[in-house]
Amino acid sequence: GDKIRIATEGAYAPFNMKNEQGELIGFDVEIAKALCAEMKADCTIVEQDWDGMIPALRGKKFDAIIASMSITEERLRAIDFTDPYYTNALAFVAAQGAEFKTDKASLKGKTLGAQRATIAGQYLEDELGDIVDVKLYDTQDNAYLDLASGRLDGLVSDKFPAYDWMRTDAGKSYEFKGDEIKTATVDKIGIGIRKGDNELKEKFNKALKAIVQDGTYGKINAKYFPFSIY
Amino acid sequence: MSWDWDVIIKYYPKLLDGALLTLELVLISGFIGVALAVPTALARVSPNRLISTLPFCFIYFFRGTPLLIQIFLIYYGASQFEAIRESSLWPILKEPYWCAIIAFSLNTAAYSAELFRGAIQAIPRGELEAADAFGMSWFKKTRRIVLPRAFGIALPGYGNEVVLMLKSSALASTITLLDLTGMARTIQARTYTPVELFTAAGVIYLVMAALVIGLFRMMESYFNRYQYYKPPIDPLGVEKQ
Amino acid sequence: MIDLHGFGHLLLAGTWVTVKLAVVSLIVGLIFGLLGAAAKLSDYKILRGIGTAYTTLVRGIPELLIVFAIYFGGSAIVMAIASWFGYDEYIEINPFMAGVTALSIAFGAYATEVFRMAILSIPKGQWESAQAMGMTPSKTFFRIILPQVWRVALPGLGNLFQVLLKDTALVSVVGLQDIIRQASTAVAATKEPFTFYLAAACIYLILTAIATGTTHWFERLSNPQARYKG
Amino acid sequence: MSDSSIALELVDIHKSYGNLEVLKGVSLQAKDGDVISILGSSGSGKSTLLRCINLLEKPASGRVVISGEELLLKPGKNDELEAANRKQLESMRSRIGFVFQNFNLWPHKTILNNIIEAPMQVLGHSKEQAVKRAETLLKKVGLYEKKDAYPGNLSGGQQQRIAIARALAMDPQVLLFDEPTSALDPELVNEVLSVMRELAEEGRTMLIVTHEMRFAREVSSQVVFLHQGQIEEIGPPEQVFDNPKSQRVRDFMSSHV
Amino acid sequence: MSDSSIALELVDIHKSYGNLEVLKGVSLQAKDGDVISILGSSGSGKSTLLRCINLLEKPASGRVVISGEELLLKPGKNDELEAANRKQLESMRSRIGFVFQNFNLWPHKTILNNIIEAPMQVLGHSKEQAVKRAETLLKKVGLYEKKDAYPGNLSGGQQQRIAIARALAMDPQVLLFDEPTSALDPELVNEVLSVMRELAEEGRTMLIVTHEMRFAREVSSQVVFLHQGQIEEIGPPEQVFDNPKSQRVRDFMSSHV
Ligand SMILES: Nc1ncnc2c1ncn2[C@@H]1O[C@H](COP(=O)(O)OP(=O)(O)OP(=O)(O)O)[C@@H](O)[C@H]1O
Ligand SMILES: Nc1ncnc2c1ncn2[C@@H]1O[C@H](COP(=O)(O)OP(=O)(O)OP(=O)(O)O)[C@@H](O)[C@H]1O
Ligand SMILES: [Mg+2]
Ligand SMILES: [Mg+2]
Repeated sequence: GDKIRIATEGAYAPFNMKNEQGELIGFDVEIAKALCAEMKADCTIVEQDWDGMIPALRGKKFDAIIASMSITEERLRAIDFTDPYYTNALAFVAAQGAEFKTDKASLKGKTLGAQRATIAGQYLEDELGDIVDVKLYDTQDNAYLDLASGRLDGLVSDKFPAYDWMRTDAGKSYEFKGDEIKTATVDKIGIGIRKGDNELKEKFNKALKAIVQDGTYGKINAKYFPFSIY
Repeated sequence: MSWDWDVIIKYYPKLLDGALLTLELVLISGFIGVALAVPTALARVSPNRLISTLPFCFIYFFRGTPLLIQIFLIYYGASQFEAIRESSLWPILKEPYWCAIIAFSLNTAAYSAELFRGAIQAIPRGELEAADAFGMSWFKKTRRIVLPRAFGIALPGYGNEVVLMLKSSALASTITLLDLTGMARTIQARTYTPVELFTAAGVIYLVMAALVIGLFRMMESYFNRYQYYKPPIDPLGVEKQ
Repeated sequence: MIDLHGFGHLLLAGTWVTVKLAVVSLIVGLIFGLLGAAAKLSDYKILRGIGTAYTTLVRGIPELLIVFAIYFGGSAIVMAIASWFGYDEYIEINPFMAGVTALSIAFGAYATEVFRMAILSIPKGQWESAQAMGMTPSKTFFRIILPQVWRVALPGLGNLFQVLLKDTALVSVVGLQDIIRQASTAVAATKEPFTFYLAAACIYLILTAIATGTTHWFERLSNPQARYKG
Repeated sequence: MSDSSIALELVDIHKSYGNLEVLKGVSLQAKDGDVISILGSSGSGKSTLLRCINLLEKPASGRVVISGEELLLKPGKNDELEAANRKQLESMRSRIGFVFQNFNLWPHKTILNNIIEAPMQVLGHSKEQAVKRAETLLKKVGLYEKKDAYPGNLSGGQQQRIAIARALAMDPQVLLFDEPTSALDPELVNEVLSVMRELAEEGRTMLIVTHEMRFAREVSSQVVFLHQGQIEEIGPPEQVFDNPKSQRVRDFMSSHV
Repeated sequence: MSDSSIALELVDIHKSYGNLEVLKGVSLQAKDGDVISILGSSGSGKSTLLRCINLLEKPASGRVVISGEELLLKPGKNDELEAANRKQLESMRSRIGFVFQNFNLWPHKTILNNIIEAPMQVLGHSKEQAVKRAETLLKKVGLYEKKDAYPGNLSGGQQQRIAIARALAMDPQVLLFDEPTSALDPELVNEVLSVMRELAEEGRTMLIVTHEMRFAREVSSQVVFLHQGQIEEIGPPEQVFDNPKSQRVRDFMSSHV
């Protein structure tokens, strides 16, 4: 079949990460493999640092990004996306048993954190910026650490990676608070494609539909989350 | 992609705020760093093993590990311990600002101490013997002969260190500080104009670095003027007639 | 000791990448540094101008930018040329070469300053006595001046090498997996930042021990008269 | 030269560099107002002896007494003696002027600053006082107009005169000169000679390493001849120059017509 | 001294440091086998003159001719002349030996390596050849046993002898000595003197800056007296020493009894 090179970051558990052998694993990777199987394409999955991701795609170092990349206006100016392959949701996270209500009145005066340059970070700044002390972190992991250090009362985070974190030792004494957060724009995750590469984009879209329909997607989803993220 | 000037114009004041914090961090830690580096370097060149070992370890450790990890351990690491969170140091260690100052100061102190050590050892022995022969105390000799002379030798290397520190101060953004880099990142997350903002920030960094480099050039030509001396307009020639 | 969850060998692989990059860039960078210092100390205004522009510009802009410019800029140029001849595939610039180029350009700019001062600190009589015997300027430099320059320059160069060792992390954006990159992917997978950052710090300390030992040995070598006994 | 108390006494100084034994027990006494010339062939240990007096070199054994005060020594590294009391060493050194064979001026300071440095820092003189004295001395050595130059801008003889002025600025009781006229022309040698006579008349004690026999003969009250790390001959100039007992000294003197 | 072609000719050399005019037109001729002593008070420009000959200082104007070959000069920066042809300058320099007033030995090389460096690098001698010659010279100056020491380990006089040996190792046709005996004792001065006589007999030309009148008188065929940047008097030693025309020279000589 065709040769397709797909890049992922390898540092965003449980979507893409590395195992002890240095192999790329995770939800994104399994989806990528399923898509390739569906397309009967000959795929290689390569690792690429996040900062160089878009330039390298444009520079033809690889042909597609499957790295839990949100479809944003800004990125659409540089690259194209396929249809979304999952949808993100936001949630509050705080220590189990902590006094933490998610209505605005109770949040007032608290220190909340989020990862910079994410939907969560924007939500915090836009919706709660006036009433809480906002701290933005380079990585989600650093935000977790500061939650543990007590500098933060809670954080707003992508729900799925937080769910994964809560299953580790470090995160086991934390929980979601309140309901999923409703944001103005829905955070859709798609496959990044070079602009103008419409043929590949269509192939991916067709394959995506197919694996959702034949249940492959559902099986992969169930391996990681007990709820649907599509 | 089109170039968006409006973003730069609109957010320039904020970027400058960030630049100000960057400068503040560099200046304060620069001063603390030198204040620590001088005694460290002097202790390091001591012939006495007991005195020279501790500074050696200090220099070794802080030069040997990445600043990123140092900041990380001071800010996130220390706070993982109950004992520290309960201690009287917590009000300081709690603040990202002070954690950045501590990490930068110790880091630059180690690098500068190594430079000063080299410079001190490069002073010709005879010049030090001359000071000894006059009965200058160790302290006077150090203050009047060793340090000024070593300073002249170390200046360009120290200029490097300040420029490097200016740039590595961007790591402050990893502990939530809104320095120039932190500010640029935060703004671009909102405006989707990374190229414009990082270029603008880059230009500010370049200007700051150029200022530092220029300042060091001036200091060099002042402190090392003995290498460039040309005799003055001969006042005696006039007198003689 | 610390449990690396089987990621130890990845850290070692990262170490090898870091060491290779650092050592090769050091050698090339030293050459740049010597050339830069020669230019800055030259009698010719143009050369001095070039030297000053090199050190000011390269020291002024972030190293990451240099890496980007060389890698993506370089491959864009190569591909533009290739597509002119009708070849449209991705042409990869060897990431290692790109990394070495970028790091040595940066290292050279800093080394220029160190060399310049060290050269200035050699008494004028040392040049004169060589020239008075009819030695060519280059023989004078390499046989008489340079051996004495090391002693003054080594502490400064040692510092720069330490910085270089850590700057290899910048090269992860072009797909090279250095120590820090490996450590952070391990952190992402295991959620144990302290374990891996401490491990990385230990590796750096070992490398530093080797580097410090080498510098000290070299410093002693360049000051032979201290060793002479009767 | 009124009273004749002992200004400087060296007892059995030994010194080695590695396996090379340079001084093999040198003893010497100088009274107030004494001018002792030290002669000897190149490499015989003259500079080393001078440097041992103010402990710029650490002797292997021996004693140094200045104006009745003994320099306190204790065993240090490599079987060498070192000062037991830093303060005492510093205070003694401040009373001993030293002119180095290779001058050792501070290249980063102007000529004037080279001279006022030690009086201000060690003796605590005020700046005006130090500058005034420095300017007098600069005029005396004929280099007043070079006061703002740096050592690198001076000729050899000019540097040597600055080195002498720098030592004199400390107004020391004991002066050690290591070939103070090697770079000077005969006229200047005469001037240095007359300065030294003045100093001797003020009762100061001087040890002078020199190769200029005429100079040694005219200025010294005693002449010492060093040979193979020991004093081969010592005596008033007339004796050592004109009527030496030792064969070695006789050979040496005969080479100087 | 068989033939008397002109080995070295200086024509109207001018040199200033900033506004200080050090040489105000010095002209001089030396034939093969000539030994010219240059006298003058400290700071009169003797070193500067010597350094102008092989362009260590760049003169403001003037011509230098060595064995009939003129050193090609072109105007450079600051109104100074510079070499028009680097290769020519280097080849000329390799034929001119120079002994510096402050020696300028290379501190990172052993004594032996200091001496063999230039013959190997400039003249292309083999190592054995260079070492053999160096060892002969070291024995001649009495420092063979120091051949593995470093300059920092030597006494002043020893360093000076190495500097002389280093210059001789190049076997140059013209030799410029800047106070070559300032740090030497009378015995060694005599030895240097006899070495110079040998060299003169081989037909080599020497310019010697010196303060030792006896030395100048014994070795020179011509004596030059520099004063305020000009030649005040020139002539055979008998004339300049015993019967100088100039009052200045008479004063100078009278200070040397
Ligand atoms: N680099 C310099 N910059 C400025 N002035 C200088 C420099 N070198 C020498 N001079 C001045 O030029 C004059 C002549 O110096 P030069 O070294 O030629 O004297 P000299 O005759 O060799 O004296 P001496 O016998 O003391 O060695 C002196 O007044 C000196 O101060
Ligand atoms: N740092 C050193 N290391 C080893 N040997 C040394 C050192 N300094 C001096 N020497 C040796 O010690 C001996 C005495 O040296 P010193 O400088 O005292 O001689 P000097 O009598 O002053 O001679 P000169 O008249 O040539 O100055 C010499 O043989 C010299 O080579
Ligand atoms: Mg001596
Ligand atoms: Mg001179």
